[in-house]
Amino acid sequence: MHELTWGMPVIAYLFMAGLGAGALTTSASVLLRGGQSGKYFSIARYGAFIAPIPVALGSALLVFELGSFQAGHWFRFLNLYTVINLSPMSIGTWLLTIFLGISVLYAFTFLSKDACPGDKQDGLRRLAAWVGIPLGIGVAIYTGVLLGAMPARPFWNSPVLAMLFFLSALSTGVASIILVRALLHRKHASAQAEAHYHESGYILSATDTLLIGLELLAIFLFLMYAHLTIGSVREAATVILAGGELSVLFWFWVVVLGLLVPGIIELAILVPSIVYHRAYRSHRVIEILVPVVVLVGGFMLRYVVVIAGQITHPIGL
Amino acid sequence: MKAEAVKADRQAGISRRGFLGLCAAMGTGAALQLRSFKAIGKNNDKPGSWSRGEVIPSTCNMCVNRCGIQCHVVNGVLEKIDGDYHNPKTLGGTCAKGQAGIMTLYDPDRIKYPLIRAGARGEGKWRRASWEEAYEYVADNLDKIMDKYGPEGLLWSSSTDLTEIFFLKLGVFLGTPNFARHATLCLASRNVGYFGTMGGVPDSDLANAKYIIMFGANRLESFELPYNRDLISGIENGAKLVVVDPRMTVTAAKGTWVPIKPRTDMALTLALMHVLIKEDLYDKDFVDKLTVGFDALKEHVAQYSPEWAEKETDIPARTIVEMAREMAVAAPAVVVFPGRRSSWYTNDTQFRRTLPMLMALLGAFDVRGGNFVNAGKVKLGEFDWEMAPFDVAPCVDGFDEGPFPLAAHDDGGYVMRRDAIIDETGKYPVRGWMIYKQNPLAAVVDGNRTLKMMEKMDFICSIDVQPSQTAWMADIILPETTYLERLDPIWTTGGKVKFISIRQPVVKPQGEARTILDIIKGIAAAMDKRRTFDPPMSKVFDFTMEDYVDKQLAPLPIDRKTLARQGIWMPGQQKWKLGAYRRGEKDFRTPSGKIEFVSERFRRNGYDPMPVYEPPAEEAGRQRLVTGRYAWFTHSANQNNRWLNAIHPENDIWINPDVAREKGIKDGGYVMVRSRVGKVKIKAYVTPRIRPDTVFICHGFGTNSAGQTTLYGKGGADQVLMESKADVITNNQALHETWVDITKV
Amino acid sequence: MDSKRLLSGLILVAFLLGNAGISFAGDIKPNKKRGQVYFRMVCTVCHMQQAEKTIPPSSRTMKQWRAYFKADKHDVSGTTRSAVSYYMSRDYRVAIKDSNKAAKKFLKLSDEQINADVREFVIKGAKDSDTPASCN
Amino acid sequence: MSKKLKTTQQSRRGFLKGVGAAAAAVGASATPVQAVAAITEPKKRYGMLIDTRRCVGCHACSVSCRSENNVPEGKHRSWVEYTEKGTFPNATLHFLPRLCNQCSDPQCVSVCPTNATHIRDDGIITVDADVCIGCKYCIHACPYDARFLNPETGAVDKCDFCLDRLEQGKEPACVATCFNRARIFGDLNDPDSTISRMVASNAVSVLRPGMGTLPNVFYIGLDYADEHDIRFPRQYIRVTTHRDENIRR
Repeated sequence: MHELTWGMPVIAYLFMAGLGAGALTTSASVLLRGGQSGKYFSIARYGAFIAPIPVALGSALLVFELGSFQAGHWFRFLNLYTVINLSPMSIGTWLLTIFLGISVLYAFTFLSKDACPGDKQDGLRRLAAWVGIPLGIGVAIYTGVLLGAMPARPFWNSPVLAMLFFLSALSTGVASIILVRALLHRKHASAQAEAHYHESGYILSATDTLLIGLELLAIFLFLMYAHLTIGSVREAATVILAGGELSVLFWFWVVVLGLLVPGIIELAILVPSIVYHRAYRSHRVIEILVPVVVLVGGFMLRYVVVIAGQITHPIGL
Repeated sequence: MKAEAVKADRQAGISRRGFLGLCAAMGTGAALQLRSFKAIGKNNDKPGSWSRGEVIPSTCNMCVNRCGIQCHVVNGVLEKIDGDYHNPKTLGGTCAKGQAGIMTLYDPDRIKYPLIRAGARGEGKWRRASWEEAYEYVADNLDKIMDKYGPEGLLWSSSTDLTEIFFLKLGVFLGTPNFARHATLCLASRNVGYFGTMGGVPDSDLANAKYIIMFGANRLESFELPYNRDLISGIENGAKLVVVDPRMTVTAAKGTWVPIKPRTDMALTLALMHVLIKEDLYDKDFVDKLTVGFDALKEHVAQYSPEWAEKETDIPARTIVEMAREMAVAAPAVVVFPGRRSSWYTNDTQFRRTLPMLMALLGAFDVRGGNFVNAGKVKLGEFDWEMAPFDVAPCVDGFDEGPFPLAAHDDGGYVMRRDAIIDETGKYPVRGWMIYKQNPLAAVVDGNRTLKMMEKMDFICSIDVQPSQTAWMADIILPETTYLERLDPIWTTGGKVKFISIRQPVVKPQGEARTILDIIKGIAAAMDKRRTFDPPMSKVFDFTMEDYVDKQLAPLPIDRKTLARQGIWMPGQQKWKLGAYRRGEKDFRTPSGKIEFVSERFRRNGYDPMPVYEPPAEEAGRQRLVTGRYAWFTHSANQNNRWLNAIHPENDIWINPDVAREKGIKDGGYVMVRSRVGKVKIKAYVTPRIRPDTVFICHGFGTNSAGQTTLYGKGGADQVLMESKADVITNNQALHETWVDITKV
Repeated sequence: MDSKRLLSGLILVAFLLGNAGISFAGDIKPNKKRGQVYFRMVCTVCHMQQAEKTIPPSSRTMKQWRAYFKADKHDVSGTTRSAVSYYMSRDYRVAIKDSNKAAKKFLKLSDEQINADVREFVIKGAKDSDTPASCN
Repeated sequence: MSKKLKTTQQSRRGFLKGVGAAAAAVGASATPVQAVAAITEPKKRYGMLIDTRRCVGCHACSVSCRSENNVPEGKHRSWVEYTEKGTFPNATLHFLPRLCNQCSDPQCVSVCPTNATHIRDDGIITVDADVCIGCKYCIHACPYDARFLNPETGAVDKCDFCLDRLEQGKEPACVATCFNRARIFGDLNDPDSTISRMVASNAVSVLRPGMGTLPNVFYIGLDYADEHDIRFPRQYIRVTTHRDENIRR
């Protein structure tokens, strides 16, 4: 058995990097696809401010977790920048570094209080957004590739994992925007601003619901493949199936609490809008509760996956 | 040439790294290309850090077999021990224990200064003393006891080793008759059994044998390297190894395991002889020429049929017959392995007698692939000791006078002696105990009773390197040097090859540890101040170890310095070949000069002249406790060695799965093991490698010494459970005569 | 022929009686340990030096040793003193006392005592005894 | 397995011979020294053959390795696993000495983000402790649990066939100390070496061939069971790794 060489810092990092990448991707997409109109600009702004913080924190955690750092070689992690190779971690390092730069730049463009579409930062902002989207996607996906690249880890060794992490990253990114937005929301004086708020809330909720659905699909595919195949992967998957060590964590925390509960709640609120074309209105409590649950679910997903990968092994000699 | 290449390569590596940095700046496009560079690899792998300074040959002492080692010392620190390639025993290898010698040397638990007890016995409160104070303390106490009870009020315990002689001589010169040595804790019954039948214990040509039968001998876990290597080679060369043992040891795993019911081994050997004789498979020529009493044996074993043995031993009659036939086919290249630690059952000596008998029937002696008498040793010079007083009192228990006429009386016997001391049934009281290189508290059956004997003692002195169980209960601990810090007497040995080897200091002693000779000198000088001896004690020990070694080497064409340089020396001519007994050039050291199926010596002393089988007592619902060791532990000596302890930090009790299921015991769960004399809490190891009626505990755990920080609090002690039973002919303690109850905790 | 045999027989009987007389004369209690020390320190050492061969007690049977002591013939070849008892005598001990610690130590003991001690030791250590003894 | 290896060897050597002169010129820009060295001296590929029939599970190798390489307590470069199977009285016990397999296609190397882990010319995979950042990625990538983080250096550590000894012409510590001669060490590219002859003349196998790592540590007499199989026993199986107990489930 391996020791659990990747512990909480790594799990937290995977979650936070995904969150940040998701937030930036969402923000930039919203900005480029409609933020210009001003309606969704605030969403883009929230996302832009959120994005660099968890990524920077997560990266710092990662550095603290490094063996060299713990042994007192504080700056040895800079060796990462002397090399570039096909190791997912090397790619990830560069991606992350550039991402951090871009996301800070991107956030900077939103910094002034009266930032609005078409101000003098607009060109830079749009450029950063264009660069930020692929970077965000890259950072979100690479965390899955990082784990999925190794046959020695049958639980991780699945292409679906990268997709799952990507979807979860976007989902948690969106959720973080919803949460921050709901927390910082003050009741608008004008009815139009209030309507704008709810309209943009609809976009976020709809996106989140869609992502949750896709996540469920990815999990289904992940388990399906694991179950249909034979050998190491199948045996490894049993840790999250009924009776496995992590089954409760996985099914309750990740699937039910992190996906089904928020999915159903959001769906329940969305259905009137979609089917009857009623104006979307969400309650503030729900706008806080749902993203919190999604974030918890996203964290637990990383937790279960990272732990499961480390306690399972290829079978046979 | 090579160094240059490495250097150039390193430079290449550095320049390449600069190159890589450049590429990094160029972006990911270069990544694919760079992958191919990685395969070339860097070479800055600290070349040459394996320049292990000085290499000093010496002799290992992690167990008693004294392999040749080479010690790599850098700046006075021992960095690595390798096997000595020139030593015929090791041929460059050592076992795990030999490798871990460094950790015994640098053990943080080692005693580095003389310690005098400050609290109650066993409380663990010590105060550091100077050596002068320690010598005075020891001498004071010895003097007091000798005043009150005479020198016979002292008990002198030690185990066989090169330096034991100095410790023994101190006892001899003080005039105590009470020695308790290693033999009756180990192999006395085998020695006497073999001696009574063929005048000595033969060696075994395992490498060339076709059939090897071992009764409980666990050669692959209790090492003597040449045997180990030969046995494995023998198996590779096609020998069939049959191991008769109630548990599946590593040795049994490498051969055919015959899970015999404990204490019925004699039934098996008798039945094998029965088949050999009945089916006319024995070696008639050998039996005619070199044995006596065959007709009596034939008549005697007629009653022991395989069918009868099946009931006794649990081995199918068919298997017994097959074993006998296979042996007969392989004969004379059959090794009937004598075994070593034969402290098993109360009938052990008689059982051991059947082994050379079986061997004789197969004609498997003095022949390639069979048993043989080894090359003998290199003759060393004798040290010229002063004359010791000879008019000493008889032993406290009368061991040398009657009860065990066939035993080696100089070695004494623990079980009987302990009873005499505790119950005051001896001829006189014994109140002082000097212990060197022995751990009686762990080594002797019924540890609680040994503790009782300690309570009787006014004074206990332990000379040890670590706070062993016994040292922990002593009044004073004198720190001895380990084998890596001292010069020892020359050791001489003979297997197929005879040679001598030297044990010399490779590093400076840790702390204030002193060699045993220095310690003895100190005590002797302090004794001289208190009493008059003839000759004075300090005169007796007025020499250095170098003098002693020089005396030993005097008749040999080699001096100490040369030997120290080369580690071993062997005579150019190894006069040894097989066949001397068969050609009648040599006699067996028995009264008849032959292998004796019927022993007059035994008859004369009231024992059965031929081994007579008695069925063992049964205790339904209980298990018989057997003990033994793992390959990386020596007795109770190095369980506290951190490297060795790491392999197996806690011992456990082997329980058959059926028994475990019945008693609701889970693998890895704790159980309480109770015998008539003690109880032990220990982890369960549920395994099919042991008989349902037997449990096994690895010896040497469950220490009471908190000074052994690595070991303390781990595992359970087997000796606490064992009842005080001993072999009836030699008083060799019987370790496997205890029945235990196991319950889930 | 007959007379010769008779003569040797008579001598033998005489020796027997003589030895017995000596043995039983002073009610000597043989000390095996002392015998062992003397044997090893005196007999063995000399044998090793002179003949480079040891004479372990276990090389003969008890009967042979008894006969040997009775015969009191040390050496048939005639290079050394012929009587076994000489080597246990005080004269001999005095002769070697400077070079031999055992001889010096046991200087005061009677010839008969040492003789009995050694005899006891070799017989107890003979080949067919219970505990055959070697030289060292 | 061995067949496949042989073809790769031949092709490599053929390549070296054929392109030799050209390589000296072309390859000079990147690594002139190595290219020349490779041509003048045939490339070595060190490997080990472990004859489990001769192994008695005595742990001499484990302790020798610990002593030679200052392996921290609780970590293992080399260890021995006991595999126990069957029911009384038909039980068996097998021994499996383990170490880094020095794979020809190692994933630990391909996942290393700093190139601290690399394959040397002689096929030995080493970790450059000054470069390694201790990210532990390679620990996960290794299918053989052969790597660990050395808390003293902060770098990942593993068996390197006792490189320091090799450079002084000595066998690795585990090989030297194995008194039963269960381990054979040598150059797999030299057809006359003991190991090449043994590999050619015995039924050998490698650990986890399905991982595609092409190990250079070969075994004779491997048993199929492994510690991770315990969860799905078709019969009684117990594997004792003799590694730290607290990391075992």
